[in-house]
This record gives sequence, C-alpha cells and structure tokens, in this order.
Amino acid sequence: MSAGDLTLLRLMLQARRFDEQVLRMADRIDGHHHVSHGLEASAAALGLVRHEGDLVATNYRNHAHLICLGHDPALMLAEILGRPVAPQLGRAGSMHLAAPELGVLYTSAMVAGGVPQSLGYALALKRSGAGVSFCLFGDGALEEGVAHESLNLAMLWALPVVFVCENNAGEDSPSLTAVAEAHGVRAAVADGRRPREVVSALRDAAGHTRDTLTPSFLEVRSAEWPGNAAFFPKDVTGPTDLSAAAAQSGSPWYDADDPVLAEARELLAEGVPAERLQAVEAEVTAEIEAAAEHALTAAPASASLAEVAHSDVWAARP
Amino acid sequence: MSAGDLTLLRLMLQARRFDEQVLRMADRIDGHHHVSHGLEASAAALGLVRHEGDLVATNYRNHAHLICLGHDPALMLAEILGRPVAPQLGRAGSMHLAAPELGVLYTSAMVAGGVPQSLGYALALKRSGAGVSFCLFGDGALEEGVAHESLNLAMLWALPVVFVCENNAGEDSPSLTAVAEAHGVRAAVADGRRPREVVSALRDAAGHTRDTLTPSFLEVRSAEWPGNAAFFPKDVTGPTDLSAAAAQSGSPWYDADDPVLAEARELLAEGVPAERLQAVEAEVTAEIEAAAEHALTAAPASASLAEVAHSDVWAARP
Amino acid sequence: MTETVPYWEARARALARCLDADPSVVIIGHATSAPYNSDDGIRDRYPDRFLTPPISEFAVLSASVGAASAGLRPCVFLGTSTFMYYGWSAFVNEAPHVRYLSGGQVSAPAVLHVLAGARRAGGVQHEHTPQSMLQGIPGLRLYTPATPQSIYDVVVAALTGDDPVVIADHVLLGETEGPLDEAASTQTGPLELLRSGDDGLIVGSSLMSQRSLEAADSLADGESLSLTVANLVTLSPSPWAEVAELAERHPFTVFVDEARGPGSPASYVMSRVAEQLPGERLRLLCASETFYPFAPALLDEVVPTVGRIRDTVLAFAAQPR
Amino acid sequence: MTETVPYWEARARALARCLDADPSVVIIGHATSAPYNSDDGIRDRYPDRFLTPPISEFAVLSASVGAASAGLRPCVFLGTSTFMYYGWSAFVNEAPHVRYLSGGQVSAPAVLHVLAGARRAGGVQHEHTPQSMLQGIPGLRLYTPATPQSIYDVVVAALTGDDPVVIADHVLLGETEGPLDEAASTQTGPLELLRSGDDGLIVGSSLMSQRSLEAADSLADGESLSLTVANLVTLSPSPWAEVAELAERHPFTVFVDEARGPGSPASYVMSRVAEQLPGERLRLLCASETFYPFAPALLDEVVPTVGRIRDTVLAFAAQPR
Ligand SMILES: Cc1ncc(C[n+]2csc(CCOP(=O)(O)OP(=O)(O)O)c2C)c(N)n1
Ligand SMILES: Cc1ncc(C[n+]2csc(CCOP(=O)(O)OP(=O)(O)O)c2C)c(N)n1
Ligand SMILES: [Mg+2]
Ligand SMILES: [Mg+2]
Repeated sequence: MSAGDLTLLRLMLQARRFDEQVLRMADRIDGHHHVSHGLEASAAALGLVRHEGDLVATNYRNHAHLICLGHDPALMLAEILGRPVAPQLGRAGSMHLAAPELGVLYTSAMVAGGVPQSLGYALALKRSGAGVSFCLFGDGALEEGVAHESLNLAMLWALPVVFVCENNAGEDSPSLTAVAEAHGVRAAVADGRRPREVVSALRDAAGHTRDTLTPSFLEVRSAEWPGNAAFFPKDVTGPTDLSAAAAQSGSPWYDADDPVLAEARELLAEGVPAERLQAVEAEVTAEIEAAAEHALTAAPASASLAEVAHSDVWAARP
Repeated sequence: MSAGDLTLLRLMLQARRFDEQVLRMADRIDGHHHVSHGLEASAAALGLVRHEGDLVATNYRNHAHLICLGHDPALMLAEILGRPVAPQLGRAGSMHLAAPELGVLYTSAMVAGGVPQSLGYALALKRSGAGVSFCLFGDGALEEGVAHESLNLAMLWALPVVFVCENNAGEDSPSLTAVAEAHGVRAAVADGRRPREVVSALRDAAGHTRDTLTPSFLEVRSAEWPGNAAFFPKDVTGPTDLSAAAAQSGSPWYDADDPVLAEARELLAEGVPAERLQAVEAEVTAEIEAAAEHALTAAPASASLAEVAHSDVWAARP
Repeated sequence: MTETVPYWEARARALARCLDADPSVVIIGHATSAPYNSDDGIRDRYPDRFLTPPISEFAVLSASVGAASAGLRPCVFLGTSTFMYYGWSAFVNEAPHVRYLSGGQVSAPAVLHVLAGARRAGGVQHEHTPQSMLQGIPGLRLYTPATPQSIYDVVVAALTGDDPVVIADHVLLGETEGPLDEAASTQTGPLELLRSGDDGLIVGSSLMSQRSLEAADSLADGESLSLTVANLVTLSPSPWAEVAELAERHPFTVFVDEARGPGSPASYVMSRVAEQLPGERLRLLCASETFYPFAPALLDEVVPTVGRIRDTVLAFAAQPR
Repeated sequence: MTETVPYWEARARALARCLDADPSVVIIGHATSAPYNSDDGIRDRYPDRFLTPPISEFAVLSASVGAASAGLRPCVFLGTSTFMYYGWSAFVNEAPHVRYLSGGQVSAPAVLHVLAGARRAGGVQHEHTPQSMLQGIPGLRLYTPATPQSIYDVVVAALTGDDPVVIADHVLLGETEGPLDEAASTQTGPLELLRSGDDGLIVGSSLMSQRSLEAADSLADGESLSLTVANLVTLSPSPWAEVAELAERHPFTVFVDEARGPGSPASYVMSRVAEQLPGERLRLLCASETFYPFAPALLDEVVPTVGRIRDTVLAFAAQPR
C-alpha cells in the first residue's frame, strides 16, 4: 500500500458498518449471531492478500471476512434475517454465511470445524496449482484437539494452508505460536490493533505458503470487543465515528483497541486530510444503508417455503 | 534399588515370559493381540512407582503393564484365550484386560482412549487425596487431538496425572516433549533401553505430580520390537535367554535394544553372579508355565454362555 | 406437596437436591443461565463442585467417564447436543463398557445433559436429534423428559443410578409450567401420561409430547376426539413393551418424533408394537427428511407442529379401518 | 462378461476402475491387505494418489470433506468403523450440509469406507454397527452391500455420485465368492435379490443377508420352504417403499439386522411397512441388547447366526395367522 491509500480503511469500515447494521436490526434476527468488532484487521488483510483461486475457511464469526472478501452486504443481511433469498435461501443464517465465488465454499459453525476442512481445500489446490487455503479461527479453536491434529497433518502432508488465529482472549493470555511450532509449523504474531502490521504479517505468511507449499501460522492478537460479553452482542460502544480519530474519544475501546480508528489515525498522521476519511465514511455508510434496504425488499425465491426447506438435500442421481 | 537387587529384572522378565507364552499360544487366540516386547522398562517402572490407591489408564498394549502391577498371569491368559473365566469372562480379550484391585479400572483399546479418562481418575483422586493417576500411551496417541486437549485440560484443572508416552517410533523420530511443554506440562525423556534410567525418571515425574498435584509427562523412547512389524506379532527374535547377557548374542535386538538383557548386563557388571540371574529366570519361566496350564484348566463361570453374554449391561435399578 | 413451577426450575431444583445429598456430585459446564442451563444460585452454594471446561468436548466427556469410574458423579452440561459429536466416543464407545468388561466390579455413571431438537434459528449444525443415534447403545440410559416433574425425576434418577446417562433435553421446554412434587417417588417410569382418552393414543418424546398435548386438547375441544398422550421419558432401555400395552387399549396410535424417520426412537417402538400387535392401526409422524433450516418459517415446514400433529391425528382417526 | 470373484477383489476392481477413470479420485488409508482393505496392486499403479494418514481420524475425515468440496473425490479407508467416532462430526454434521447451505452450488462427495459389524474377536470397542446412527442424516448416502456385484456397484456409485457416502462394509464378507459383471449397469438399486421364493421374504443387510441366504437355502432343502432373500444395498435414503412392494407379494417378512434393535435400519423399514400394509405379518430379528463380546462363543449368543435366522423364520412361518 502506498501512503494515503484508503483501501485498508475502507475495507475495515465496511465490515464495521455492516455489523453495526446487524446490531441495529437485532430484534428482527432470530437466533444467535456474532459480530466481528475489533477483528477487522485480519479480515481486511484476508481481503487484500487472497488471490483469485485461493479458498477460505472461516467460522461462525464470519461477517467481516465475507465483507472484506467482497461479498454483497445485502445478500448477507437477507440471509441473517432468514429471508428466502437465493443463494442461501434463509437456510443458513449468520453462522453459515458463505460465498463460493469468493473462495468460501461452506462455513462450519462448530468451533474448529473449518480448520481441518481447510486442509482438504489445500490438498485439492496443491494438486491443481490454483492457489492456497486460508483458515481463520478463534483462540478457542486451539482448545479443540482437531486443531492440533490439523497442524500436524498439514506438516505431514505438506499442505499449503495459512492458519490465522484471531486471538481475542485478552492482553494477558499466552501466545499460541508455541503450539504451532511444536508441530513444526512456521509461526508469527501480529497486533490486531495495528492493521498495517497484520496485513504485512499475513502477506508474509501467505508468501511463505505459496513459495514452499507448506503451512504457516499467524496469530493476530486483538482486544475482545466489550459488546461481545453477553449472550447476545450489544452495541455498548456506539457507532464508529472516524472523526474521533483526530482526538482522544474518552472511550477506552476506541482510544486503544479499535483497529478501524487506529488506521484512521495512521492516515491522518500521514497527512491525509480528514475530509477524505469523511468522504469514505459517508460512502460506506450509504452503501450499507442501501444494502439493508435491499435485504428487506429483495425478491424471495419463487419456490414455496416447503420446497426451499426440502431441496438440495440429495444430489440428482446421475 | 540397592545394588544386586533383582526386582527390576524379575518384573521385566515376567512381562517378557508372559508375552512369549502368548505368542506360543497364538493359534488358539482369536482376534488381535499386542505384546509388550521392548517396552518392559516403563511397565516395570510403573509397577515399582505406583502406590496403593493410585489409578492407572493403560491401552491395547497392556500385558506388561498388568503383569508388572501384579496381575495374575493365569487370569490374563484365560481372558486372552476368551475363556468364560471370572472376572472378565471372555468378554474383554487381550485389548481390554483390566484389574480394578490394582488400579486398572478399565482399559480402552482406542488409540488415546485412556488418556482423557485418566484425567477423570485424577479429578476423583485429587478430591479424595487417595493418590495420583498414571496414563500410559504410545507415540501414536499424540497424533490424536484428544491427547492434546488432555494435556491442556490437565494443566487448566491442575490434575495429578503422570503421562507416560511409550515412544517406539524409532531412533530418528522427533521427541514429543515439546508438545507437552507447549501446554505448560513439565516434561522429561528417558531411554527405554536403560531400565534404571526409566525407573528414576518415572519416580521423579510421579514425585512432582504427588508434590504439586499437577501433571507431568515422561517420554520413554524404545526401539520397536521387530516382531511387531506384521499384522499379527511373530516371535522373530526367539525366546529371551538371560545367559546371552554375558556376551554379544549376534542379534541386533538383543544386543542393543532389549531392556531385559540390558538390566541383566547391569547386574552382572555390579558383580551379581550369573547363577542368581539364572535362578530368577527359572522361577519366572516356571511361574508362567504354571499360569498357562491354569489358564487352560481354570473353571469356567457356572452361568450359561447366554447369561455371560448378557449380564452386567445395565445396573440393577436402585 | 405439589407446586406449579417452570421446567427449568424443576431441573435446577433436582440438581440442588443431588448436590445437597451427595458430595461426589460435580457439575461440569459453563455459567449460562436458564433456559439453557440450570445452575442458577446453586453454583454459589457449591463453588468448588462446579468445573468450567475449555472447548475440548472429547477430553471433557471422557474425563467425566473416568471420574465416574473412579467414584465421582459428574454431570456435564454441554449445551447444544451436536457439540457431543466432538466427543462421540466417550459415551458411545467407552462409558457403557466399564461394567461389562470388569465383570460388574466398576461402573461409570457419568451424566451428560444436552439440548437436542430444533430450538428455532439455531441453524443446521446446532439443531440435531442425537437421541436417534444413542438409543441402541446397551448400558447407556437415554431420557427425553417433557414436564417439570419428569425432568426432575430424570435428573435425580441419573445422578443416583449406576449407569451412564444422556439426558436429551430441549430448549423450548424451558418455560413450560407444570406440577412438581419433589417428595414424590423419583422412580422414573418409562412413560408419563400427559392426558387420557379412549379414542386414540399419541406417543411423543420431549417437546413433541407437549405439542401432541396441545394438539389433543384442541381435538378434544374442536372435534370431540378424546385422546391419550404419553411421553417416552425413557428411550433406552426401550419402553416398547409398555407402549404396546397402552396401544392395545386404544383404537389407534400415532407416534410423533422430532427426529427424521430413519432411526427415530418412535419408529423402533412402533416396529415392536407392530410385531406384537399385528393389525394394530399405527401411524408415524416425524420430521421430514431434510435438515432443520435456520429460518423459523422454513423449520415449521420440517418438524411436526401442533397443527400438523392435529391434522395427522384427525385424518387418521377418520380413516376407515 | 460375468466372472466369479471374491468380494474383496470386486471391491479392489471397482476402486481401480474409478482411479483409472477419474484423476480426481484419491485414496486415504493404510496399506493393510485384503480382506481389511482393497488396494492390492493399485497402490503401486497410482502411488501419488494414495495418502497415508496419521492416527487423526477427525482431521483426516474433515480434510476429506474439504477436499471433496474443493473438487477432489477422496475415499477414506478407515478400517474399523468405531474409529469414525473420533471424527464423528465430519460426515454427520459437516459434509451433508455443504450443498444445502450453498443453495446447490457446492457438493462434498467424500466417501468413507468402514468395517462395521462383528468380525469375531474384535472386542466390544471394535465391533459396532454405526449404520444405525447414520441412517437418519439427510444427504448422507449409506450403503451396506453383501455380494461382489453390489460392493462393486456401490464403490463406483459412491465415487461417481455427488453425495457424501458411508460404505458400511463387513470383514466377514471379504472371502465371499459371487458373480461380477463389471460392464453391467452400475446404477445401484436399493435392493438386491439374493434368491426368490413364494413362501416368505427375508430382508437383511450386509453380512446378515448372506446368513439369511444360507438359512433360506437350508429351509428350501430341509423344510420345502421357498423364500425370497433381499439385501438392503442402500440404507439411506431409506428403501422402505421398495421393501413394502416386495413384502406385499409375500405371506410374511422377517427382517434380520446385526445391529441392536433400537435404531436398527431394519426396524425403521419395518415400521414404515407396517404403516403402509396394516395386517402384514412382520418379524424383527436383531442382535440382542448387549455388547458384541470378545469370545466368539459368546458372540454367537448375541448376533443372528444362520441357525437362529433359520429357527426364527421356520417358527414364524408355522405360526397361525
Ligand atoms: C464444537 C463446538 N463447541 C462449542 C461451541 C459453542 N461456541 C460457539 S463460539 C464459542 C467460543 C469460541 O471462542 P473463540 O474460538 O475464541 O472465538 P471468538 O468467539 O472469541 O471469536 C463456543 C464455545 C461450538 N460452536 N462448537
Ligand atoms: C481411535 C483409533 N484409531 C485407530 C486404531 C487402530 N490402531 C490400533 S494400535 C494403532 C497404532 C498405535 O500406535 P502407538 O500409539 O504408537 O502404539 P504402539 O502400537 O506403537 O504401541 C492403531 C492405529 C485404534 N485402536 N483406535
Ligand atoms: Mg476468542
Ligand atoms: Mg508406537
């Protein structure tokens, strides 16, 4: 990225505005949903580092990943609302959002569910030469044994997987790179509150994997967003306001932890005029508002609810 | 152990003679069975280090463990032969041999099956103060994710488990202590071809666990016995002969890898007369021969085969 | 003394009773509140008997099996039933064998509480009916209570019996109110009658019994059909003989199950009833053979609703023999 | 051209055919020989398409699901069926959802081959019938072939179809000889008729069909009872409608299953047949409700033997209507 490039900021802000919209609509959303507040740096890095052909395994906390990969926020919101709108038709909901055309074939909502599947993606990609596999998971996934099996298997079979652990367990929590290293996987850490560091660390990890066709591991350490604390997320910090980047806001979250404002501050420090930031903000805000509108009005599938519920279960027999 | 003490040799030789007997009876044994050739050092160490009240989780390759803990070889052989002799009644076979009175409540034959169960033993023992839990598993168990979960959980809950990894993956295989250490578990290595080193390392690990009520990990590295190579074990090295300890036997296994002969050599080097070794050998040989005889003739349960097959499934209702 | 209490409170009271009565009872689970879990208040009374697990289902379930073998009475509250798949081997291929392989010397009475069925908007991966997979494991007791009294009895039976147990509970039962008599016998019978009538029998389990009850009440009011509704409190060991006895006394029997048909507990009971009582009029109403989709409007096309149960029973009652 | 070949050879030939035909087929498994596995010779022909896995069932099964989603056709030979419990979630709660959640855009046709049932002296933990647990998973095809022709057809169908598949195979079928026509249609029907007769029908699956065939042959010789024997090649999607059609044409139907009764595939099919054909004479013969014990003499008290099938059918045939 060259100085004054607002791409990174825009990606992160799109993800943030999207989740703010989700939180505003919470009373219309059935069931659980997880927002990505505070994890936007790894999501944006994914969007910037992924090549066409690369596959991505995300998890239940996938909104920012999909937004930054370029998925349509209107389709995502329609799905989160459970509307019978193609392609996911309200069968998936927030936790299973996917976008095959962007490399997200399927999203498992089990903790560590996508981790070993990403090895299979890598196996296929290694044979086809079409790319590498990115695998994003929380620190909790490393409590699951299958994540350890996966690190080991990726080394044994020399699979091109970029493991990205989004660690929001808190400042005092131990680093998780030792676990990857115990299996011989090359590991690094980046600070999720410093988005540019995350982008270059992911670029480096992905480069290693592309060059050697072997796995790499990146731990991105972020603060947990305080709104996640309850059973359902609540927007306790209020909507993000880029103009707060110019000064201390008084909110510990925004002042110290938020990667979006951190990147805004970097840009201001580079001499980018505040107006350009505001212009991006206005565009993104409008974009998400339009998406919300569209999500509510998009035409439902012509099939009946019964048909929607029962189709795509079995393959058409050959 | 004081100089000239033959206890360690006797334990290991009992285990060896037992498995030699199993191999001789192979054509009468249905199904798979696993012998402990080459792993006798950790088994004997277990027998020497276990306190009354301690619990033990072993695995499908359990013969030496049970012999060294003091289990009756006649009962074990009867069970391996599938005879309906109490207590296991031919329902268990070789892979599920157990002896609750010696701390072996149940034996899982799944790879790593006993590892997390040993944490439960430790939880109960920590509350009762009755002892610690020993958990024995092969190097293969560390390919299973649940073993990693168990190392982590044992630390988190501060459980008194002594993990003993019997690593027979070969000289060039990597050490597995890094995996334990990645979870913060205190780890050490011992050479399974040097039985005295194994005994003191296990004593040390168990001491740590008893003192701190936290886990410890001991990797015992042994050569794989060549007879294990096939689908069913075959006695390719021929019966163990302690008199071979006095000179090179010409067999690479006996000369370099066998812990039983290694201990015999230590004793000879200490000045123990060869006759004392021969006397122990004769006693053990006779003991196992008598056990084989008894296994074949011991009275079967008075219940019918149908009753044996169907009892102890459900608890008697309260 | 009989009181009217919500289902989740009955569950919590049973747990409290067991913790009070037996110091070997330990609870493993997270501090999420009713209706998901049932530790309200009790956790504070016995802080050292509540263990917080990492997200390591296999190790945690297996540790509970080991703890039970060594004399504790662990009860794991796992939350969503599908998390159990990560530790499937523990209750399916370890715990039940302990007594059998020790010739009766050791038992492993570990208790696992999971939330099964479709909770609405849980999504395809969180909504399952593992009771279909668990009913054929010898030595593993499997319960599907449907009322405050039966969840109470089941928790007490689980934590005082000597078998490993899975309680397949249901989020949507949490707020159901009903009578509870804590002093009544906690000897859990395999069937609980929710209402009685002469015109036909509906046999359900868990939430489906409450829905069947609602359907039966409406058929009594609207169609003068007087039905018996029975809940299968116990799925394993199978209660088929008791159901056959009840079915024999009714002109027809409709089985309602939230599981898909193949492997559903209802279908097994029905097959044995059919074998025992040839010619008996039997009908099986299950979830249709698809996933439980996320959107509630889609889900209602899949699992038996009160309306679908009502229509099915009414149509079957009207059919000529 | 029809030849007579052993079962395991038919399996190996089907695999070879698929490897020859489709470069995306990869085999994940250990190099153990027939009857356990089926890679004899083929491994040498395609060394780079055989992957040796560590003992990490969960990661390996899940990786196969991911590989299938990304366009490969992985076939995992896991050996003993219970090892699958370590990776239960992969085929039960991941693979089947891929098409449904992508609105038909992506499929995950991973194939898993396991050795189910009681192989004799495998022990309580190695001998299970997970087909009972797998029949209710929408989108997951489940096969239980019983002849060289049907294992051949099933392997080809699995590796050319677009659904995830579990093949519940049986060690004791390995040496069974039978006709194989490699050129015949590989469109797998859900039922395979092993013999035909008018006096009654026996429906089995996997090894139980071969045992039923033996029993039927002996009843034809000794008791002049002329029976049809059908194997359930497909357990899921359920073949109950086809079975009902066949049952209707016979005076009675005996279902034989190596699984315990509760949750057994046979019991589900029987429940639907009973619903469809009230009054039909139906009998269910399953393993008794205990474990499969180690000693073969004990095991024969538990699973249906040729003798027990024969006696059950003979007694049922003789019963007054
Ligand atoms: C196998 C499994 N167990 C439990 C859960 C319930 N669960 C959902 S999110 C979560 C916490 C995950 O923590 P982490 O991986 O750190 O992700 P974060 O929520 O912090 O992004 C849990 C336990 C699940 N979805 N899957
Ligand atoms: C869950 C599971 N997967 C696979 C097996 C089959 N199996 C039995 S022993 C074994 C090898 C184990 O290796 P290791 O732990 O090193 O023990 P060793 O045989 O060397 O003593 C395997 C794969 C099993 N019993 N359980
Ligand atoms: Mg986290
Ligand atoms: Mg080994």
